[in-house]
Amino acid sequence: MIDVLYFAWVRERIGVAREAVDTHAATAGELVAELAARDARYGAAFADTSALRVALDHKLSNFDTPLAGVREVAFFPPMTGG
Amino acid sequence: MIDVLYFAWVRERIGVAREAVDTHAATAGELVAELAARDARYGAAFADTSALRVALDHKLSNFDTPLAGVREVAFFPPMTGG
Amino acid sequence: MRLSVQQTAFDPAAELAAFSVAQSTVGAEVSFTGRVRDDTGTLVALEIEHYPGMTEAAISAIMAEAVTRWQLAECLVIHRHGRLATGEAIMMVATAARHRAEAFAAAEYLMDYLKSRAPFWKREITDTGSTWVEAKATDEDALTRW
Amino acid sequence: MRLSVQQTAFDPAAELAAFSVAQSTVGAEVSFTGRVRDDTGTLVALEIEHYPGMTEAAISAIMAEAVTRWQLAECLVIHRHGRLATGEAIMMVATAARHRAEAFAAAEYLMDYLKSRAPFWKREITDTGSTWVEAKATDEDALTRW
Repeated sequence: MIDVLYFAWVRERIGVAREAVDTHAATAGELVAELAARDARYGAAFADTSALRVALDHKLSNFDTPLAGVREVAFFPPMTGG
Repeated sequence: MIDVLYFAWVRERIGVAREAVDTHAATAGELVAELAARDARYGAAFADTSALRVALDHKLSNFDTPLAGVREVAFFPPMTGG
Repeated sequence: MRLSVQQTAFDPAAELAAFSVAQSTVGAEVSFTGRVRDDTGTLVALEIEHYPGMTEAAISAIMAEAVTRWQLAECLVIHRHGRLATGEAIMMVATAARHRAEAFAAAEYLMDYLKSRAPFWKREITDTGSTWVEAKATDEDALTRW
Repeated sequence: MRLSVQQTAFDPAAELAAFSVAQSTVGAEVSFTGRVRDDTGTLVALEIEHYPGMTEAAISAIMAEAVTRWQLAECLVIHRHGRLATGEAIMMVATAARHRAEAFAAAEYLMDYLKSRAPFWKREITDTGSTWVEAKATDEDALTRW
């Protein structure tokens, strides 16, 4: 089980802010593919991964970074702070 | 007659802050040569004009700028504001 | 080094007063304040979402890097989340260093990284709806200068 | 646009509070404060001489250029003269613009020009004597970037 968080329009499209996901995905990219296959809301949110960022345990990461040992994955659009 | 002002170590070497000078110098450079010939204090202050700056009527200028119409000339070292 | 991620409003001038410590080796202090802008006169509010936990971790790392790189004597970041009105301060950074070049560079570095590497997302609320602010390519490009 | 050349001490935080005008088109404010530094622990005081009349003319021209070039909504320069103690604020600049890049660039421009083009001369007073601060070649070089 891994905690998956969504922010900004990713959260809006999926309709939840956080959920626990039972997965054997080896990378964030595999998790995205798994979720996108679930239903249309995930498909819409993950349609263009180039517009997405991923953080593993609070650390900005790549989609091919291994998920081994990770407790929390977050998906969100490019940040607009400052 | 032209008002001549001195600042910082130029003022200290010459020993006055301001004086009215009767001159027919055509440029600031000529005025420097005229004053330097007066006595040793001016000679010491004006020994190295590359270490000097000149302002004509409050405007930073060159030593070959004409003095025609100028009411106030100031000599000082490079500025150290800020 | 002080970081505050907060919902409540703050007064940049009061924060600057608290930031300015009398240290005989500090010759330069720079502050930056970012405010809610309304170019078209249609903004009702700006809403800022963030990722609690990651926000603090990301900004702390950026600040530590700035402190080391420019040998800052002090460094401050305040960033709000939640709902803000036009003119309100969104965030501020302040830096204290020996010379002006270091203080300016560190403040600009902090701003560039906060823009693109701290997990905040802005949404503009107008009378007719709401829009997520899109990240600018120029903000990402700004990071390449460091 | 406000310029003050003054002998009396000032509080940069209070000046920043007064500077921050609520304008819906201002998204970015930058402030810089320069303070008396004492690296060796031997400084008794810093004395600043200036050229009344030319000082105001020179700084006003620099400010007008910055306002035009970066379309500043507001611009402030305060510069002291006379005798200052370690830690005291020598001067400050503040700029307000639409975006951060303009506010930062204008503040750095003002600082670079104040350093080398405003008629101030600093003298360091120590227990053993006094020395006129020499202009740095790097300060003159800084102007070439604008």
